[in-house]
Amino acid sequence: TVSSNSVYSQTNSAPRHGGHVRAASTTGSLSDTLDPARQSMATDYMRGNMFYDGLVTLDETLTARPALAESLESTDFRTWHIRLRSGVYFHDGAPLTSADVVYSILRHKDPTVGSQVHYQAMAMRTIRADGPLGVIIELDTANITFPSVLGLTNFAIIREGTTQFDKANGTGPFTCAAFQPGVRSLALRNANFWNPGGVWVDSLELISISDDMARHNALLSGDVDIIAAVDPRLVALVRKRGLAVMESPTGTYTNLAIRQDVGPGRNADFIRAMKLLFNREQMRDSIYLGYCRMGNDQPLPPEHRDFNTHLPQTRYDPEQAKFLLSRSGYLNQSLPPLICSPAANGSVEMAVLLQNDARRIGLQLDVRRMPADGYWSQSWMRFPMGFGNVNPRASADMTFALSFASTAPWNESHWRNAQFDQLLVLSRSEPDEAKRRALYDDMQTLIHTDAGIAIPTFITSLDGYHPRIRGLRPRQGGQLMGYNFARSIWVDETDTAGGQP
Amino acid sequence: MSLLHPTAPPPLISVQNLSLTGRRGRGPETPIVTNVSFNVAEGEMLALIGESGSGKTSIALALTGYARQGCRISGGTLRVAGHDVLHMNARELHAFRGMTIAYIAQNAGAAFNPALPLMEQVIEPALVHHIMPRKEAVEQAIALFELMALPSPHTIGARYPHECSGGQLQRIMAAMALITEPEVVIFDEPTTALDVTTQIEVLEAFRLAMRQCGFTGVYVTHDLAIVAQMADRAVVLKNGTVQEEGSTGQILTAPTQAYTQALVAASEPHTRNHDPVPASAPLLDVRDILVGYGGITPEGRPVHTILNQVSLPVLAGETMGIIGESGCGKSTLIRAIAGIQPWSAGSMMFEGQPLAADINLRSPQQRQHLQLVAQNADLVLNPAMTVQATLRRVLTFYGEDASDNAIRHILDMVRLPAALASRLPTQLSGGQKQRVNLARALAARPRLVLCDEITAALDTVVAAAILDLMMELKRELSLSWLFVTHNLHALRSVCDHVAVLYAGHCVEFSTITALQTAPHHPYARKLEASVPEMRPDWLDGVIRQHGSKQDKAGPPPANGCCYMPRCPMAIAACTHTPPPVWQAPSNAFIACHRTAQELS
Amino acid sequence: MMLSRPLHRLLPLRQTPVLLALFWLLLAVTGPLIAPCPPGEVVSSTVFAPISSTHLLGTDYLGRDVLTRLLFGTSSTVLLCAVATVLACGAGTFLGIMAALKQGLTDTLLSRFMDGVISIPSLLSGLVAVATFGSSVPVLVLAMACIYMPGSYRTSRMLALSIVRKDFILSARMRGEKTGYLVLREILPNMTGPVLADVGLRFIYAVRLLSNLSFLGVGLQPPQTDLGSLTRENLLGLVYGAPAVIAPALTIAILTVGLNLALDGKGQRQ
Amino acid sequence: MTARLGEAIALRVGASLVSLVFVVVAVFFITSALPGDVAEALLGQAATPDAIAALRHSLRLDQPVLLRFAGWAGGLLRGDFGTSLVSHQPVLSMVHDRLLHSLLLAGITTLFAVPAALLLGTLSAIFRNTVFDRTISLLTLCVVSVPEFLIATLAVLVFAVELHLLPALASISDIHSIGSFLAAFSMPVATLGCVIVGQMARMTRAVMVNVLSSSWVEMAMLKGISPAFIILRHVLPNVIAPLFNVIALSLSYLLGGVVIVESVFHYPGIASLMVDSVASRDIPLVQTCAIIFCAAYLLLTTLADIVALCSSQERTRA
Ligand SMILES: Nc1ncnc2c1ncn2[C@@H]1O[C@H](COP(=O)(O)OP(=O)(O)OP(=O)(O)O)[C@@H](O)[C@H]1O
Ligand SMILES: Nc1ncnc2c1ncn2[C@@H]1O[C@H](COP(=O)(O)OP(=O)(O)OP(=O)(O)O)[C@@H](O)[C@H]1O
Ligand SMILES: [Mg+2]
Ligand SMILES: [Mg+2]
Repeated sequence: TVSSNSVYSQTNSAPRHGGHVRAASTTGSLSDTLDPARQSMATDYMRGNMFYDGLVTLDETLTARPALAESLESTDFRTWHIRLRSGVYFHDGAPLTSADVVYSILRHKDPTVGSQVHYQAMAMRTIRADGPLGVIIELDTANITFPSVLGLTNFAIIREGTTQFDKANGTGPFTCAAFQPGVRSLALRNANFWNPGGVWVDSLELISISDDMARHNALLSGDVDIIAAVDPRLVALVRKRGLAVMESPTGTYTNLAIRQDVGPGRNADFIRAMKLLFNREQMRDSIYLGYCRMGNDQPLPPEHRDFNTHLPQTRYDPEQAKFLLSRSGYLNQSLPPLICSPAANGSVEMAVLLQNDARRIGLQLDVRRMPADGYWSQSWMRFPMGFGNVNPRASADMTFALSFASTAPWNESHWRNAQFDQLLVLSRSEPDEAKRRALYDDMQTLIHTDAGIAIPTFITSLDGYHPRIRGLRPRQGGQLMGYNFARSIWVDETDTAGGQP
Repeated sequence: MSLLHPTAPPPLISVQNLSLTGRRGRGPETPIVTNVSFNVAEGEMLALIGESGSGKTSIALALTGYARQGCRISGGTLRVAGHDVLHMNARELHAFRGMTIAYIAQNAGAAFNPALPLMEQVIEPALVHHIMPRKEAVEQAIALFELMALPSPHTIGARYPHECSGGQLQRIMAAMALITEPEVVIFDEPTTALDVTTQIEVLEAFRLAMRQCGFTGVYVTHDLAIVAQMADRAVVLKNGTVQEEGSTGQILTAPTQAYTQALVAASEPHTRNHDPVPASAPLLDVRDILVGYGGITPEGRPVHTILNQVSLPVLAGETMGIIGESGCGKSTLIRAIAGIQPWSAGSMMFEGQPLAADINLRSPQQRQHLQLVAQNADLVLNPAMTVQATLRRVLTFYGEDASDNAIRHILDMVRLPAALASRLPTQLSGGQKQRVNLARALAARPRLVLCDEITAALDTVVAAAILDLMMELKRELSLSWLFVTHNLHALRSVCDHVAVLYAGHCVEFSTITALQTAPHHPYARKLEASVPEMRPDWLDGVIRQHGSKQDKAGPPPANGCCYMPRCPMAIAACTHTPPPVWQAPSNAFIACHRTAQELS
Repeated sequence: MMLSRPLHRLLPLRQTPVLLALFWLLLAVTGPLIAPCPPGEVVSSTVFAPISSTHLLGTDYLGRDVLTRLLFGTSSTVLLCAVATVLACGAGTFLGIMAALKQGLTDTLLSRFMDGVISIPSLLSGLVAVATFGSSVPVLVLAMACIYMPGSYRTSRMLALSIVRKDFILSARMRGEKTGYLVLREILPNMTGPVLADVGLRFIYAVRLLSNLSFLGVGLQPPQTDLGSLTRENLLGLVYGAPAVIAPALTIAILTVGLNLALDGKGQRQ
Repeated sequence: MTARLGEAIALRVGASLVSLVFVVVAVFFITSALPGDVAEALLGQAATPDAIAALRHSLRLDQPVLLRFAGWAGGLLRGDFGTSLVSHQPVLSMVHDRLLHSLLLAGITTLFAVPAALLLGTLSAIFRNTVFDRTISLLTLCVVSVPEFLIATLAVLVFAVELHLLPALASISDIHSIGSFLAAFSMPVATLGCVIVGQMARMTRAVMVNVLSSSWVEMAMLKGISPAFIILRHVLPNVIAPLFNVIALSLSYLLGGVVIVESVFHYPGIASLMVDSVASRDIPLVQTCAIIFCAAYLLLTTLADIVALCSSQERTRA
């Protein structure tokens, strides 16, 4: 269903400097922050990417590419030697040194900072400077995919000693001219940016409009040039009005997690039956109107380079589900409620469809919709059956390590599988690409068959923009070029069509 | 204005076949007035007489081209001073009203805007019709205030409506009507709510104004004695139709229609109370009661004393009358007895038991045996409850039989048809409401009924019927009544004993027979003289006798006789010594410094 | 008249507001029974489908039958909001009249308390109630009732203040009537008009609050739904003029406006 | 007499302060009772038990509720509203701009809505039970009953998306001229107006009908005074107090009740700040917003009551 991207991004003319762009993302609140450690929302990531750089950056296929780091090297995949780019300056004029990097990464280990990547940082045993432009990071265990970890937006590099974040002081392509949490941020092009081909527009205003209709209206009326998350239902309309929609196949998924340590999830038949009860085609067509890819109950999307192509697709099979349910004895039992929330994109709709399909085979499911705020801390992973929503991770390894390893903090189904854990350890020090892929295939198979996770679809991210905005390309990392659109876009002032295709 | 005919001048007001209809809420239209025709010649005063609800006010309003909310002028022609009232547009009507025709409303207290000073309202007609500049209008108003014998005419205009008495407001309203020198003035029962002494002052003021300004008038009233004083001709209305029309003399002395005859007959004073009351221990004994408003001074007296050392014994089976001018404290006394007005000194006994000042501390039996019938039946009946619901509640509350039959019986007692039982108060006439009110008191099977001016707002026929009823019930149920009024006729016809109140003091207490014979307290004499009579020359006589402008009284002396400032017979002692109470040969008790001979 | 009392008792049934309320109640009870499809069923692959013979009101944003959803939504909106409004206005009116009647300390304390409650934003109170006691229909109804009670209290207290001074209340008090009787039988019938108008307005607010709560995720649980949420979840359909958004909005309007007009009429007649 | 009035006003104001204290205490414990706290909200999906515990400790959330309340209330008495737990900025400075924006929006709306409502209400009271009255009544009811997000969205669709007359967003930062000011505010003000005018007009009508049927209005008409003059000169002084009450009730809604309008038009007001702060469990901020709403409400109603006291005082002056 992934149709060709809009013609506008394909017109190939050379990027030009200049122009003011206004972009609207979805979420925005008081907790918007300029502190890279605490960024957790799409808007935060986009803003962070405007002002800060990481040591590495992830490209369209989530491959780590050097950024502030010129090179990352390791022989045992435990001790990593990082060489920093020289001639990089912070917005306040100070040069980038290894002390800044050490400070930036060590911060995440301090729990009072409230870092989103505290867990990942704890896996780094030591971080120390090695000369003014050298940094050595020693990990607890070997990890061949460690560079992708550093590609996480949260690991952006800040000036040593920064504790106040009312202004952003990074090395990024834009300087921060204004920042009002929950309202807007204004970025001006950084004239001293180290990468001359890395930024084009003069200024960029980022606002967040959480009301769906209002965000679309802002684009349609020309109040903003770019919006994130076009609703599938409005794609046709947006295109009809001469605006473009970019489709990015991302690994974002909304999943049902059935806990395997309590309740019906202890029964494998029950889990299997629930997976079979997902009418994936229908979910694809009615929730996402085709703007998604079918999921196969394992966390890697079809276009992922480590995707297991041999696994048979789970399909909607109510008869088999009914059989399994009656065999497990849960068909006529009262089940724990199905927890969902607007916080987990599409979960309420999925729950409703699942409930209806369950009703048809005589299974009574209670759907309990939770408020969006507090969902992740209060409901997620706390109930026997509940929906979650996972953004694409930087690598397959990270996905497995954070969400499926027995000790993983976000092991939603509380799945314990020794074989899987062993495969994970093996894969982390396997330098051979092909062998590692084989290990990954096995791990995906284990998740597909054993874990209490049903992943019906991978969501295609849709972003709308005015055709005079050029340079947008889909990336697997997330909406609006993996939240990093600010560096690529440029304004084609010659396009005066103003919405007329 | 109109062509003057050499022989018969055309009437200034000409009403032909006037019909008015009204509609309550979403109900059907019902006729209020049908086919009314009459003429008024220039300079003439026409009286509209009739029972309450017969459409007098509606006709009067129609003369100004106005119909109340929900009402409509449905037919006929109206010509007033050359204007075709029913065919004027809004602008012409505004110019017509207040300028050519002025209206003096029935209830002056409600007809003034409470938020504006009186002077503003009085000169308003002159200003909106651009008759004179503001300064001149104020001067004119002050002149009219003087004409109306208002106290301190130069400053009274700065007061707000609530700062003036009803009689004063009525006169100020007249000034407001006259300020534009209109050709026609309509008086809608201007003195009904006033006591007799004030009534004389107001009537006198009207007289003067009529002489000076020479307008044509329509005078609405149900008091025939006043008609005799004020009007040249009269129209009698009943149920919205004209019963009779003629000169005042003819209507009052030789009425041809049955209804008019009844009206005239009912206004003749006659005694209803025939049987003397056997002497017994008093049923209610009020002793030295002291009532006031406001806080309590350090000496333990209220700031504003209303009732001062009043004592009243009410015997079982008798009717005790209380008379006095407006504001003398009649209602306050009744309220104190009823237990809703605390008193600061004195005591009361009822049926041999002490009566607590607070109704909540009284025994249920005392509450049941002492019933109040208040002055304004409109306010005392719950507008949302039907007659039978009201009565049934009283019956069930006191544990009596509350069947339909019992209710019918009680309605029968007050001579109301049983069909009325399911009506709401708004669907009843004034007289009917007052009877329901009475019925409610009777439903409690009381021993003593307190009546606060229950006939004041009723026309003579209905009032007479209520008085008859009271006496009948007194005989049948051996009830006692405490009857408050300012109508001396009514008092004479029903009471056994009479107390005359003035400014919170009981100035005279006598039997009804003693009331017929001298001597009397000067105030009682004045009251007597103020009761209007049917003689056409009565008013002139009274004015001549008293001299005009009576309301010049200053405040009463702190320690002397309360009536001193107005007393024509005051002596030096009156200013500093409280008057002694002595018993006259007629057995009346009188509080005065003068002797019996001097007062005779 | 007196003899035909049983008939008389049936008389209120002929009044427009009662008839209207009965109609909506009937619809509320039978709606889910006559709905053409199950409420969660996806019946079409087109979302925001226009009116057609198979789907009388088209389909919603997931391709479900709008008529079905509308019948279910009307049912719960009418029932929940009616109960909440009746509770709120019942308690508020009673307390308001009582405060006016008793005056003094009772009045002051009650009024200040109600002022405090009223000034806490209603969404916050709703959130908290549901978060603390869990999301169930009784909790929702009670929360809505508590949120709207102070408003009703204020209105009825103001109305009652002028009535309690009237002489007929005095005469009932002189008889020694209890507070309950005074409030319910003597005072209340004299302010039915304005009180009913107030009830109508509060009903509108309740409908609105219910949809806002649903939007925040603390309202009715799927597949139950209410009219406000139906409008909101299909809002995107507005650009296509889809019946999915117009139908519930219209239903709200017809429901609340009709009821209010009828109640107004009732008030005017008094 | 004025001393008595002063006493009554002082009593009324004191009573309002009591309500305010009640609300402050209630809101604190209400928000504390909400499941989750700011630490969990901050960490979101990334929360691990030890990270939460450490963050909680650093924000002093592990202290007992009463202690925290005492600390916060103590600061309040010293005029310190505290620091936001989320942004670590003084709450007052965070609220300041948002409050000004909200007041601006509320002010402009008041400027248009109150006269419109009074006019509509008065006209339908004058022409009561006519076709005009019924039409106004129907219209106001419709406007009140249609959810405001629908009205706002429809307005945006028509005026911004289709006609390109007005901007879809009311962004404060884009306002540079009178023209852009008018353009930015017209739709939010109109939407808010729809919500409050309907109700205000209905209540105004009720108040007016009451006064217009009094006999002194009838008398004024019989004096030949034109209806407009009667309304202005005679009726207005008598309805000031109840009308003020009507207006106060509606205006208090303009601060706290406009979340939807703020979010549809992306207008940075205080209502959305409050909702946000509840979502992130930023208790000092929630508290401050609640105090502001409550104070605004109490201020308005107390003012209304004082107006009523004064005007009734005028009438009972003897
Ligand atoms: N809107 C209305 N619809 C129907 N009948 C009405 C309406 N308004 C008044 N009436 C009736 O019209 C009749 C005439 O009223 P009007 O006030 O003219 O009487 P009145 O003779 O002045 O009585 P009163 O002596 O009590 O002043 C009364 O019976 C009254 O009940
Ligand atoms: N609540 C009150 N506070 C202060 N003064 C009052 C109050 N009620 C009545 N008064 C005054 O007490 C006096 C006596 O009033 P009361 O009602 O007893 O007079 P009344 O003799 O019944 O007069 P009317 O014939 O007008 O009914 C009047 O001067 C009145 O102004
Ligand atoms: Mg009359
Ligand atoms: Mg009296």
